[in-house]
Amino acid sequence: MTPAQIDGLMPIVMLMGIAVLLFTGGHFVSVLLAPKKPSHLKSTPYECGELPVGSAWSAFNVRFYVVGLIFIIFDVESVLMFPIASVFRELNDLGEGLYVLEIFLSFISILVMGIAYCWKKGDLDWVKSYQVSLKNNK
Amino acid sequence: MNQTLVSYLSQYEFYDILLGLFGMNAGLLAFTIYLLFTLAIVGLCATIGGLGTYAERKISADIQQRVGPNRVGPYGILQFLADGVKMITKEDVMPFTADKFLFYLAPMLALIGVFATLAVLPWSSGFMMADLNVGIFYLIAISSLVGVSVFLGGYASNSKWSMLGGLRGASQIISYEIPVTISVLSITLLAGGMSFGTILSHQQGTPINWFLFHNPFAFVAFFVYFVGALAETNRAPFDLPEAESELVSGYHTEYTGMRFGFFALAEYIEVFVVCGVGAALFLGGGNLPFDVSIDIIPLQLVQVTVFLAKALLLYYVVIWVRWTFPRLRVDQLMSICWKYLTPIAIFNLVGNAVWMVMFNGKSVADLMFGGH
Amino acid sequence: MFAQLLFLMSALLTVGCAIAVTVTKNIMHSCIFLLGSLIGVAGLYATLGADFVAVTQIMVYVGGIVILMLFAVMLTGGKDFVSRAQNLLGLAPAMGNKWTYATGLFVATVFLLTNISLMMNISQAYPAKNFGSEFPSTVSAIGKLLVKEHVLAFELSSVLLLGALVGAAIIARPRKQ
Amino acid sequence: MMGLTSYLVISLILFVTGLVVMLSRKNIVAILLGIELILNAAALNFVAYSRYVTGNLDGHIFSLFIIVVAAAEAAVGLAIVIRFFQIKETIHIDEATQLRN
Repeated sequence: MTPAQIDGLMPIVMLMGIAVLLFTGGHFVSVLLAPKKPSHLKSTPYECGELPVGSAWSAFNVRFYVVGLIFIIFDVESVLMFPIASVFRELNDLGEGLYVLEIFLSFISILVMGIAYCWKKGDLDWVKSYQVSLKNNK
Repeated sequence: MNQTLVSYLSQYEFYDILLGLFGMNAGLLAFTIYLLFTLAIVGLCATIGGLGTYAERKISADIQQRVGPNRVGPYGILQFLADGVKMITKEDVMPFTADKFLFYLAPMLALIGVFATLAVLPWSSGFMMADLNVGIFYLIAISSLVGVSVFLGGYASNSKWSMLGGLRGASQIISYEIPVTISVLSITLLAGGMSFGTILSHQQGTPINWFLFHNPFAFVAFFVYFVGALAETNRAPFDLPEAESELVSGYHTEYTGMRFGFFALAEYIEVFVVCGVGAALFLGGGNLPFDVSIDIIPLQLVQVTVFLAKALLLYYVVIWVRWTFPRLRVDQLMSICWKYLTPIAIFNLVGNAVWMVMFNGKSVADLMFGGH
Repeated sequence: MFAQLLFLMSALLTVGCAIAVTVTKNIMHSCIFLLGSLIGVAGLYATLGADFVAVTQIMVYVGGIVILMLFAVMLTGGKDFVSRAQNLLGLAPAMGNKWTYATGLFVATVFLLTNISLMMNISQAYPAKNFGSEFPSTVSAIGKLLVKEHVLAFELSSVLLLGALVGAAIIARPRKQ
Repeated sequence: MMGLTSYLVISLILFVTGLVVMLSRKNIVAILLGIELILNAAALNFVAYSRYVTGNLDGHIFSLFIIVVAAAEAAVGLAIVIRFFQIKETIHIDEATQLRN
């Protein structure tokens, strides 16, 4: 990008600024207009009328992390594939399509090996609940 | 960057007149033009988002043979304004156990992430605010802020329903980002570039030139994209993060008044954005079905109309799907993403790459009718 | 003009959020400030003309690493977010006694002086006016570099990611007992 | 204002804050957070030098791979943290005293 082209990023910054202004502005108007009658019971966390027991911030199942893990690896691989995909047509017109296809396919095949492994090991199954027993693990 | 709004407008005569008015200060003029257009687009998208809520209720009423909102304005069309006023005047309740900083921040992050995607949306061949080199890639990247905001919204409330909804929502949004990204990758491969200008320039002319009909793999990629986009915007049948029957209201259970309104606004605008991106990537965007050699402003407005028509058609399908299909279970949700959509998307990507090499980048129509 | 403004905003976001990461006691807030800092770095990349790297930064960090960190914080028993013990003047979480701080201060001063002298040299050699060469389109250039010169690194990175996926899945997967 | 030096100063501040986070925290996730800051400082330096000194795109490629490696590092590092928590029920770094249990 040339310095002149950086000016083209102006709308992005503006839109982000508008989002912040809209949020603060709406909040300000709401503070002015809305009634304010706080009570202790009103500001308890909603649990269908029962008083909540304990905090919601407790340890969760590790399945969520495994999903995030598979996601981030795929995310990074797709990031690396984007520039190759953008030049694919150009290089194909130059007659180097087969060479780029080889690189592309070997890259994807390694990616597929990763998902095949996780599939086989059951990381993609949600229901097969992992019985995490902390006491037994010690 | 191929082209910006200002560089597009600078080919017209009135640009020079405006430049004279601004004392030859091109930077100030660019700032003014961008500011006007961003405000216009935010206004337009907020209206579309607001009308989206109205359309949702009206269409659902139609499907379920009810009447739907019909009191405010003609046919109840001003219902969304009434809803907005109601939300502003509602009391702001925050759980005393909540993480106050993150509780404020979460809706703002959602709003920032969604608004920032509007900058690259291709309204027409000329009216693109910024036709970045990395256009579609940027759009996917910045919209992942919504995932963070969903998680934070659930976390900060410190309520069990919210926490479960937030965790579910975040894991669903990030999971379905993969099939969407790989489908978009297929289109990048076919177009030979990530900017919307490049993608649209390959789809000019009759609908047979759309990427939807480029080859069988691209045809399937569209459906993978559409299903993934439904899930990424938490729309039914993938609305598990806010499943009313199990999680009360999911990650925004504790949100009231204005902050809830901003979450809803962000969600409805995001649905419009993914529909617009689907229209631009697969359905030819604002391209007109006949050859347009003269480039005048009214023709651009016609293109904007065509783009909006395609995007809103997809928007209608999204709402239609919502009121037709039952909600999925969590295990079905995950297995659909990782065992069906992602392998199909990867297969499509490989198929597209092989197709490009085998037929030298020609589409089915080119092969049949001998075009190009 | 806008480039300077963008630089200033990104730099303030980066530095401010980075300092906030160090002084925040709540680990969840630290993660969010890290997010702000990373977005600021993406803005800095944009001012350097590296549009692809900037978007990659947002995609991988904001969409991936930060969410993974938030998950990890939640999974490691969300209660102990706030570190209470051993604060530095009640401002920032810290550990060690006064000798640790004295040694650290000394090392930091030496480090800072060395760096300042280095940077003075660099700023004389490469004045601020020098914009270097311009890259009209980094994406296609990076794509060509990745399939030509850096093809080995490209393929090896996929092996690295496969290894990371398999290894991390084995480690994180709960044992059946 | 925008010169090589200013980028280097920002990168230095990022590096130092990352180092401080790494050294002063006892929470393992926070230590990983510091590592991310340090990696970002390095990547920023690469891109800045590529713009002002070498004039080619090799610096971009370097920072791209730094980001890739950072992602892999975070994935494995956080997996270890979670496993550690499952065994010890804490993520205090001082508890990590054994190579095997």
